[in-house]
Amino acid sequence: MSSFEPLIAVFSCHYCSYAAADLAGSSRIQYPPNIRIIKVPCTGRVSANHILKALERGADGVYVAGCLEGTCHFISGNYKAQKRVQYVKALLSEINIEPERVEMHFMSAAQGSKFAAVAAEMTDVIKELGPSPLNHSRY
Amino acid sequence: MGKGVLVIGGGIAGIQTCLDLADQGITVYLVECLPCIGGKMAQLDKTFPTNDCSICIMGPKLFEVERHPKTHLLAYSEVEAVSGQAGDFTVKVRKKARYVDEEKCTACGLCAEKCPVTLPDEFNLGMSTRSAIYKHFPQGVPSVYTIDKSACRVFQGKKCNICAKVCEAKAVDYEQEDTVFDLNVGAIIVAAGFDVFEPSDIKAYGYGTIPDVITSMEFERLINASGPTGGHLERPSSLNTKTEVKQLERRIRKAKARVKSLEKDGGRSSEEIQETLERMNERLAIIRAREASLQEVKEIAFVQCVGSRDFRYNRHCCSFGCMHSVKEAIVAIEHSAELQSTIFFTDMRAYGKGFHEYCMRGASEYGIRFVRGRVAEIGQGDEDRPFLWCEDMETQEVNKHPFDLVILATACVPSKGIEKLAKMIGFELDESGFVRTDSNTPTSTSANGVFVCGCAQGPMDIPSSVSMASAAALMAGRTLKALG
Amino acid sequence: MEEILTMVEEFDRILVLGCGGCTTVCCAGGAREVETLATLIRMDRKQKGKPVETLEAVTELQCEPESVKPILEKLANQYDVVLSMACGAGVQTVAQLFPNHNALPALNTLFTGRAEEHGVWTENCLACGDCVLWRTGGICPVTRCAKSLMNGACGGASEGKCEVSKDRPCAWQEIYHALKRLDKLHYLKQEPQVKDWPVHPGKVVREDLREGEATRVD
Amino acid sequence: METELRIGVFVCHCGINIAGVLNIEDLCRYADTLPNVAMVQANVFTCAQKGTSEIEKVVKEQGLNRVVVAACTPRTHEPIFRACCQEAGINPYFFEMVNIREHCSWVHRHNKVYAQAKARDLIRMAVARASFLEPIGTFSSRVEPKAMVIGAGVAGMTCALAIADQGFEVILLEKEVRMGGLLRHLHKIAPCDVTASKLIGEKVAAAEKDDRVKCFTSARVEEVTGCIGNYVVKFSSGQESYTDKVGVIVVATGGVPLEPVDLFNYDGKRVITQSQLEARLKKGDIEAKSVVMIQCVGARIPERNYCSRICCMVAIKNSLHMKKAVKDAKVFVLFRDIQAYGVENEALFLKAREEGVRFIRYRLDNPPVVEDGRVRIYHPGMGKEVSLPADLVVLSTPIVASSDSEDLSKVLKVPVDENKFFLEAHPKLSPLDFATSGIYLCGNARFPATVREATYQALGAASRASIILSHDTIERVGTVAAVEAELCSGCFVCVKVCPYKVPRMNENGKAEIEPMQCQGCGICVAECPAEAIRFRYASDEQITAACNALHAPQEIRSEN
Repeated sequence: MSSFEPLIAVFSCHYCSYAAADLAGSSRIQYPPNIRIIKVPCTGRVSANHILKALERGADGVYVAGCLEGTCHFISGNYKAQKRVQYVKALLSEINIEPERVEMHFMSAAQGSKFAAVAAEMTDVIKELGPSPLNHSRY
Repeated sequence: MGKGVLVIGGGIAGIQTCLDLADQGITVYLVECLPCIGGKMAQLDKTFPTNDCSICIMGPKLFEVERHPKTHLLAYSEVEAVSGQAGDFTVKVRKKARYVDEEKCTACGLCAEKCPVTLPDEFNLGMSTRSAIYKHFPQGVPSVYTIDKSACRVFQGKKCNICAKVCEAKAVDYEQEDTVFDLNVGAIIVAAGFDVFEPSDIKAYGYGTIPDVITSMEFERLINASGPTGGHLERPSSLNTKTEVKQLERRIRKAKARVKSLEKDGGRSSEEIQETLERMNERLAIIRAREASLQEVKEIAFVQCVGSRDFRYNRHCCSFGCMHSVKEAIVAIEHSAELQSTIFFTDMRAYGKGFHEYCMRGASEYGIRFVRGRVAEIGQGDEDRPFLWCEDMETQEVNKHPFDLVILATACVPSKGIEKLAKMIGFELDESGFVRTDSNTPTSTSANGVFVCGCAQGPMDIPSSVSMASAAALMAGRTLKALG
Repeated sequence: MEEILTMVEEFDRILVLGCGGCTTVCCAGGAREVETLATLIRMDRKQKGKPVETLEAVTELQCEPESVKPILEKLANQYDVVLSMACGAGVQTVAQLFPNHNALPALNTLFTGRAEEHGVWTENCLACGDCVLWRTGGICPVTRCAKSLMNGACGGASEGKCEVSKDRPCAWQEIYHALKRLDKLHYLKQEPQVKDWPVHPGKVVREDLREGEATRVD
Repeated sequence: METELRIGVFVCHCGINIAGVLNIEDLCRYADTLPNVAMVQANVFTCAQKGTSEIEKVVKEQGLNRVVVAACTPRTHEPIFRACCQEAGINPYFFEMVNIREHCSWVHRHNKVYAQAKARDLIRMAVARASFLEPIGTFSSRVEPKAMVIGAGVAGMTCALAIADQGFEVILLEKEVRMGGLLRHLHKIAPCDVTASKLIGEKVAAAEKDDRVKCFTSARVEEVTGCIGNYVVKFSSGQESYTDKVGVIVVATGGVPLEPVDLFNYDGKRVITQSQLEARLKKGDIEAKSVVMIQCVGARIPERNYCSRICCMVAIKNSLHMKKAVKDAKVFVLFRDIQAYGVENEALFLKAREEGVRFIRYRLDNPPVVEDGRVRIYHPGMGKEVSLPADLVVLSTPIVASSDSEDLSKVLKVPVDENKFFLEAHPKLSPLDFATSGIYLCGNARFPATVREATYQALGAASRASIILSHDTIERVGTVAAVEAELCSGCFVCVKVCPYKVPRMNENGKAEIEPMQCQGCGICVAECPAEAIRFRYASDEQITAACNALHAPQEIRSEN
């Protein structure tokens, strides 16, 4: 299965993690091309259904990248997102899908290298877990 | 309130005061002598203490100045004469000819590619070259090309016209003339900024003779993505070696081609060309060897107060030198992790918001070494790497420190055009050559209806310039209301 | 979740029916939760290689037949089973109205609760049918006292906390403080009262509201 | 409502930044196959004038009603393309940008095959999202031509007088019983040696005389609601309390010198602070022969990690006055780094040394020791410890945020930094604005500042405020959430969950969101159990469409 290239959906907030992705870009920090960024005004905008929908439509992993604790442009959006990610992890384990497929990450607009590191780390984690059980049909 | 306000100088101060006035519904004429607005801040790579990329945070403002309905951007223009008094000034402005029609030019850059002339690029402080038809800097506003009359072959009587032929938009027009016109304004704001002190006067520092001793502005261009090396940090000496290799290779190719053509048509005497060819090849081999032995920049030194706090040159402090060097040290280490930066300073002046914490982080996270002491002399050691003599005032030892690169934090001196402006408009300068103001009315000059903001009034950092620019906008608006 | 999955195992076309009333207010059965449940079921079945078709709808009030009828009729033959995310009353309304489709409960209805804060609901009323809150300073001993004593504390509390668990305040001590605050302490001195527990299942009839003529009461 | 969807996709070379890694023609061919795409075009620099005018021309010619640009980061370039769509005659929010530079070509240079596949996915997701874009208009509301300035120190008063001069009414609040702030206690102001009380006296008189400025002393702000253009402020002055509507608010609450409790055994008699020295200089009863000043007392230390900017200059000024007040007095200044920045300050620093003030450097890890009648310090020049005679020891303490700055920050819902100074929108380019529009700041409330800096910051804040006040209406973009009444079951979730407390329950039990106040974060939209809140800027349909387009069914992921 070494040729398995996971598809990972990322919910990035406009003010912090999207800016961190830009900084990773402008500093030319290379990271695996498995992530697909969906921009939202704030990670607080991401609901449990969005994460589930992404998994159902073919993502092998999903992570929500919000601002560092206490620096969210909208004060508490990132905490809300963290809670919803925990809720989705609980739901996933109930239908025996590995909860590690969904993760919450925090980074500031200045942490380009952290954005790249998280992208690489998540790619490895999902590679470890193999394709999502929902996508068996494709392999 | 029909009349508008004239703003002289298109740096960050000029831009902010222009936008504040325009947003209040007042017509503003912004005059900038260079082809594009942006001033010194546009030449910076990053800004302290947030490490934002300078042109990224400034870009939107440049666009706004050009697009705002109430602003008239007069780039590549100069103020020639000013008459009248507060509430009713008549200003003669000369808009220098760009020999390119600003409406038609789409800044596609084809002309610059094809132009045969190459000369040092002022924006990159001479470390890279540009052509006779050029754009001041990639993100510059107005985004149009300009022909440098002194360098263009057409104006030296030669038949060239390549750029006119290549230009799809037919924007090039050699017959264009300077236009001179009068503006009637109610108030004037001087935002002429500052100049960087020319450190070659200080013989002891060897600037100009030792290639690896550069000013902090030059370093900003070296690490900038749109700079001469595309952001890759290299010692100027290795840069020169590389360009020398390229030039030699080009000359050798040309010589070989001539030798071939000579042999082809009847083998006339090509011996002396043969000799120059051998000599050039030997020279090339030597330089290639030197190029191979060049290594990456490992040790950088920052020398503070170069030409400032110094009786022989400028008594005043440049206000931002310390912070500028700490930022450059941090950005350099971000470029290549194993790099070591050392700052030689007298007083670490980190007095602004977040500044001290920024320096502490520089020391703890980035391992910047701070040595308190005035650098006495800079010389060239083995493999012509620069070294500097300095007395460490903490330990009283005087010793020699070798470095790969030495960066001089040069003084902030009044811009050269300020005397001319002062005579023309009639405001006084203080003994250091900056615009004289009173601390109760910090933006009012001695001339009624004429205001000042930014470094034209004295060395200051960007937040102070921006705040003072808004203040000057208010005072100008008030003059218009009262007298305009 | 396990329970629900086994419940709907044999069905291929499921209507997940939310309710816009109480279960939406307590974030258990609104349009969002319907979508979540439907997605989870689809994902689970897809894993098991038995894909399923899900329909999602929300009634205004599932305990009110008039609000349920139009929706179910509109989707008449597009589903084999109704998985209702209403309270028990809602599920039974659907079951009665449409006997040939079984109505499966997606939620375990716990209690009529009170929202202490966003996301925290506590049981405060057991619908015991004989309210004593007027004499207990607004604190219900039936639900808040572990033994539902009606006439005073059992004495097992320590530092104001019930012997049952540390973080549960003793209802009667709270009632004492409340009455002291309202200076109605004399209520405690009244002779003990017996609770008139109602007969379940209760039924309430308001003749004045019902259709048809009024039954003559002479 | 809308005729058939016609999406235009513009793929940018961005010189070699994108084209160097990605095959632009392949992206264009692929984009052409996507649903609802009417036209695809590539150009070398989409953001240059040539690119935008090209988009305008094509949108008009081909009758496009959605635009997707695949280029660089929307954070800097979205406004440019939005304006271009507006000029082309379509709603600026019928525009979707996908970043194939910073998020693709620049970071996946080494495996071009996957970078190309990723770019195709990103474009497909953008086109899918574009099909669900909704028009967003702007709405305007009236601006109350009145300002409120909180704090009547030199900054607050200068700002209030400046705004009044522009012709607007000003409400000036001062916490203390009398106006004037710190300057009331100071003796002289460097560098032009104006007596502080005269300077501030003039301003107080002007403020009281100017009928456009309404001054309230011992005042406190109780509650602030509303938003830019019409803030409703409840404040009390003494016993009475008032409610008033203002268009803008300026925070000029200043700061206070730190009381150096148990530092260098401070006793307020023989070991005093600079402000106490100024009070004595003002009264003229000073006769200490030998004075030792100590800088950075309680500043530039881990707990208070900032330099308070002005205490060096205050010390230098006072040392000069000491020299004048007491004949051949000996004055020592023990410093770590003298912050005499700029032209005037450096000149004054020079003058002090010429007058014989002795400056001795000390290190943080080896501070001077204050004893009875003398101060012991390690003198780096001499390499040994010296003891200086000290009839008087003066401690230069930093300006710290006033104690109630945190409460005011809660009332105004504006942030403070770790040292409790108010946090401006951008430290470099908008130092006088708050992130919340319509509220401005100046003077020590932002960060310690000299009188000259406080003055031009105050004038600057007045200018920023006049921008709003000079227009009688203000435009707001409609990227906000809105409740659909018929779906709402009145469950109060949005009211509880909104970080800005914007949603309200209206009289018929349905939630309502005031468009002017909503910040557009979308937290309530994702929390509402009835999914009753519409958010045109990032609607559920758009996000779901992006998820659906994550992976194209017919394209097998593992081809490499």
